[in-house]
Amino acid sequence: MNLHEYQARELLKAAGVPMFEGGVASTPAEAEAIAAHLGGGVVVKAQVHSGGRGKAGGVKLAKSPAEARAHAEKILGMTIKGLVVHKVLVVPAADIATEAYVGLIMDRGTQRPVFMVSAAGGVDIEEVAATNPEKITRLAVDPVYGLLPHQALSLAFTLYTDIKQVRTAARIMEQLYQVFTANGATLAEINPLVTTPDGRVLALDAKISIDDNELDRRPDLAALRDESAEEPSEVAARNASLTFIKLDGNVGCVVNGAGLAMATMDLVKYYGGDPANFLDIGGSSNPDKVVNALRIITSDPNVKAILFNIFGGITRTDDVANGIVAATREFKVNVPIVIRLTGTNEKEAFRILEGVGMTALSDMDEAVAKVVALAKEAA
Amino acid sequence: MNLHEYQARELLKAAGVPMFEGGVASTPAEAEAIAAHLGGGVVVKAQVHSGGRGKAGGVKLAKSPAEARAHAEKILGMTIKGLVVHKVLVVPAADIATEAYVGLIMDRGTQRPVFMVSAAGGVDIEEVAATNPEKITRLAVDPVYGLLPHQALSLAFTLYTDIKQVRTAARIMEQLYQVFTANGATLAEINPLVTTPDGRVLALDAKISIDDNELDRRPDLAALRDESAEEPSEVAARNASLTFIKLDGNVGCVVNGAGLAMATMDLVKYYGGDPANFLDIGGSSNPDKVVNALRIITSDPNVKAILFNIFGGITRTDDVANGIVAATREFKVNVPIVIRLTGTNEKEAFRILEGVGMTALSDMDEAVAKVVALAKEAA
Amino acid sequence: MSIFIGRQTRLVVQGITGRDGSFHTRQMMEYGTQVVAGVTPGKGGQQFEGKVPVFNTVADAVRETGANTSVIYVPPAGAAGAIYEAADAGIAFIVCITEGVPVMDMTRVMPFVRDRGARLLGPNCPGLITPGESKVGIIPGNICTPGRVGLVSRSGTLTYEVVNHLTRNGIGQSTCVGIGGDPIIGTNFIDCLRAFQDDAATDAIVMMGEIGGTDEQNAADFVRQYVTKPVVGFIAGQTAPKGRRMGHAGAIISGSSGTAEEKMQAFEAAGIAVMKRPVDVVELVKAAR
Amino acid sequence: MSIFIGRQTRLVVQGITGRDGSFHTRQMMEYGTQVVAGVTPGKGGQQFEGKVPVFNTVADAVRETGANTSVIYVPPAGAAGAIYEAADAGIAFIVCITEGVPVMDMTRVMPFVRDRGARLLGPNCPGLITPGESKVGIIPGNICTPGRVGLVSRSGTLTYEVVNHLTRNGIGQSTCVGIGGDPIIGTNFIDCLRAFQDDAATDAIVMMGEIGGTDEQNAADFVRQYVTKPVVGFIAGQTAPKGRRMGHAGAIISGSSGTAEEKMQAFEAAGIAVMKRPVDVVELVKAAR
Repeated sequence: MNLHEYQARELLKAAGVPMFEGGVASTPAEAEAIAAHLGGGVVVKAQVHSGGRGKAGGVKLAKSPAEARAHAEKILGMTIKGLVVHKVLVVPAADIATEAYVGLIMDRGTQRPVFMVSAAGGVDIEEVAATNPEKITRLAVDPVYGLLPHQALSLAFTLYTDIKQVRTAARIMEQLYQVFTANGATLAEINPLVTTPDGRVLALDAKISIDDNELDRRPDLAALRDESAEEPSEVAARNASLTFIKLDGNVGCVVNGAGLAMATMDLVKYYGGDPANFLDIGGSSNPDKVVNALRIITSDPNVKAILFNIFGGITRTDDVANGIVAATREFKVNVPIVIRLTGTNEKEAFRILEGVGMTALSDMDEAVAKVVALAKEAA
Repeated sequence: MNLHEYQARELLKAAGVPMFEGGVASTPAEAEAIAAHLGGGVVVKAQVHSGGRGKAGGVKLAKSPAEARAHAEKILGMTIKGLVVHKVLVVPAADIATEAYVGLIMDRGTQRPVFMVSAAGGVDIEEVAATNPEKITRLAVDPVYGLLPHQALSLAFTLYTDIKQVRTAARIMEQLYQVFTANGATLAEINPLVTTPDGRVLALDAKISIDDNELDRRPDLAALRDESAEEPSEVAARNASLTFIKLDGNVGCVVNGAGLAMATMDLVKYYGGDPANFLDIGGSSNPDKVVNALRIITSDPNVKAILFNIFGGITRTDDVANGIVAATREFKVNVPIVIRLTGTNEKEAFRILEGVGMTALSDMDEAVAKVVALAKEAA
Repeated sequence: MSIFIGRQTRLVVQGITGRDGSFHTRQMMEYGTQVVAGVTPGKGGQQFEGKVPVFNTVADAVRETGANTSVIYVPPAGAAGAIYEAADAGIAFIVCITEGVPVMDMTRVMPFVRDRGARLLGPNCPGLITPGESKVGIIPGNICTPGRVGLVSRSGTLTYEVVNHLTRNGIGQSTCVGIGGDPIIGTNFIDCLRAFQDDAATDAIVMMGEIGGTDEQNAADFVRQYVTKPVVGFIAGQTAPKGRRMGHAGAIISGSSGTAEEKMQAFEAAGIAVMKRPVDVVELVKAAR
Repeated sequence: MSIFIGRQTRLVVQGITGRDGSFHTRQMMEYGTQVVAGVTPGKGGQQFEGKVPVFNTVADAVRETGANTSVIYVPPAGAAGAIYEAADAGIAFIVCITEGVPVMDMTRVMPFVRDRGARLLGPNCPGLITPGESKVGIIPGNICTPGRVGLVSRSGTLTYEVVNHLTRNGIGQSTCVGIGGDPIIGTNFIDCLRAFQDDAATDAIVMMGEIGGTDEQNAADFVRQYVTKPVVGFIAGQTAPKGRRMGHAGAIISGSSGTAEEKMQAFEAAGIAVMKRPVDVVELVKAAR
């Protein structure tokens, strides 16, 4: 789960990271009031889960509160990469001497949180990584000991020479690490970490992503989710414990398991079709999940045919069959459904479907070829 | 540093350990009010840093608030093992089904915090350790991982069979471990951990000792020190960064280093004398420490002669000499002083002392024999 | 022979009395797995299905039954704790089926498990099966058949799909291992490739990868350098849009790397025969032998 | 020969620019110790006494100077961090002079140091000296003289007292080690006894113990089982009252054990000659040889 910049700022601020004061506005009037309170020039920044906000016109400099209001007027409601802007962050236009990058990411390879630090900040770090990898210092932190003081100091020495700035930056890295581990982040970055002409070290922009698996035990973090910033069908899916990603095709897919779901999409494409979504009903299925999955998929007007591809393991195919039956009783499905079921309790599942006059297939290729053909017919 | 029972209770309570409500009283009227508020029978318990409070009459059962007041009247101001009682803890007289012991100690051998848990609680655990060691379960906790859930559960299973009680006890052990590590304790124990007839698990009495080395970085813990519960000369010594323990003899000792200080006391005894104190001026001495040391020792009317035994290493003997000179200028010392100095900067030290007409010896046995003789003369 | 499990496996089931745990324990017992113990705190002393003793702790189970392998079906909140417990009790091979274990927990679990010389499979994995001998986890036994092809996969149900094709076409398996799609897992492709390479009962290897990360590229490197047995590979997610996480955790540190194209190229460069569809496994394995 | 330090020692001083650090660095340099580097963050690039380069980090110092031993004079709040840094930089032998290091810090420092294969001496110790070759710490060099008696002590100044007696009476020392009186220390009596037993340049061993804990009893056991060289022992605190902590940390877990009587009995039972006074060391060592 990605946090908004203003949410990331709040977590870092609570941990003691020094940063410019600022405020979040949902209306132009609020933006103007914050700008007036801050005094001087401000930056008005769109709060959406997307990179390239600046290029899209979502980040604007304002010399006066009135100008801040005007910018907020334009930015609020605009669409950046398909996401509508509902909030803007208003922060002082900083007088900047240097810009550095400080990031912390959960690394699969070392199985540890890894710091990436570069004096070349303020730009896309992936670009620096691609073009000037030697400008990035990496440090894998042993999670049982945490970031040790000398490690933080060594990283900070790669950014600054002045010992006061070095110590401040080291403390910021310790605070960033603390925020990262205490909140189960997969990414936490400050970009840029700036110095001002008078020598202060401050975080200017922040980005934090939280491991979705943390949210069950951390209602405080779960509450940070901004559903208004997401695709409504994906929100509905998540609330039904489904993993769902909307795509542009017309073949709705209901699959158990992420790998099989991707392979199913690939096979739809292979047979000349176009998947309308990725949808994984997960491991421990129950009939309700299936009902919800069908409800979400059928609400997409592009969908012309629906494929169930279920290979039972921990998922019981009889649960899925019961869910299909329940769904078709609860609401009308106007597009054809092709059902492929095999594995755990498959005999029972076939019996259930036959009981309501539905049939199921056992072969994945056969089912995919069939659903693609049906979608084409309907299109 | 030992905490009072009521202070230990507060730390455990803040960590979530379930316990009976209670209150601390400094006057009989306060004790009566707390008892009235609690209702029913109460126990009035002297708050002193000493074992055997019960045997000394410092723990009394009261059936009514009036009786609680009467008990508090007797207990407040009484002396237990040389310590005056300034506060009493008033807690409900609990209806107890079982009593267990749960303790956590910093163990030199394993270099880890070690749990000691026994279903035979409510009594002196050292006695259980001596007579029925098999009744105590020990577990050394790996401090880099902390107490793991299954370890807490395993310990709890040695106390109870009912899974609800087991889970509560396991949680209490996790909380106790948390209090232990978060506060730099060397000892944290709940004795007894009780069950009530209706099945609740609660901590009845608690004891916590804090590593003195933690206090510099933890002013919140340092503030828990109750100087009224200590020997005034020891308080003065500590505030002057000296390690001082008052004894009953008449030879005052000022030594650098704990080992040499003990060996000096042993040697005083060997030569037929009796040490008046243990006093270690520590490693990085400065003249002020010496002035304070002399002030504390001379304030003991038993002291008939004073021995300085300083072997310079990180301690500079010239600092000590300067301190002796400064002290004798600041206040009058009415007993003879025998000075033994050797090691770092000893030539300078001898020169300083000679400058004010004092002499020093180089040999420890000679100095000790001399001071013992002087003390005998004066006695 | 086989890898990780076989007739010698003596299994303790952590969470044996839960919904999933009891269901799959019955399935494992039916399949012939030696389930010697179960663990549910507070249910120590009971019998599961009148046959398997239940203990309060894994340590008790190991002491009383000599269990050497454990499988974990407890909910996510307790999964890391269950792994610690198994490793601490001396279990040498730990299989964690549980989905949704916080990644931060795993960063601390892994060094603990390694320090105790144990191997972890998972979390969030379907387990493994050595057909005809033992199954640990949730892979349906009926779709497998004994044979000489080793299979390793990041996905659960996709594994079943491929195994099913093999079995229906008379190609048996030595061991099928689902390593799981989580960012931090105990046993990876390379561990399994090494074990299959060293396993006298395995003639060929099928490797099922996905988009995201660089594990498949690293595995391809390993194949090029160390594996002499034929390897057939698949990458799921060829049609997945960039920048979205498709259920399993995707690319995190490696920036642009992690696409299906890249991975399939790495496979081909390492001499791994690449399937286009799951069903292709049959022809490619036949051709490889 | 000698134990732990000698002519091969290349020392980095952590906290070289502090009051104690600079004072004792000069003393070590005068004694002939090869002080190759100092560390004070922010003073990298400076020279100490115009001779010793100062670095921002221990890693820099090791890379530039090949330091293999470090000595720590930083204040208590930074001492644990300094030990981590030295071990992380590959320093093999770390001597921590600092007094007042929280015990809780040490519980985590010790496994870290051990995992990196390093040895820690201290904290809260006077360091050690191999007379005529190298001194690391604060033991006054002028009281020592080269010879064949190894000395190990829990205390600082008491060590000086005993070494002084030896030197004045013409008995030289191979190495004198102060292990410190803290509850958790990196190198204990047994480590030193083993090293002296294995050291061809040591003929006899002097061991200076204190009341509290069971380290001396364990050491006596070790002497009985493994040490063939003569050992002379002392226990400070014969007159200390029970239940009070005499400066150094006393008995913690072992209840009644830790008295001087007990320890002296353990020494005698192990064939260790026991001194009554520090000065007795001279006659007992002479008699033992």
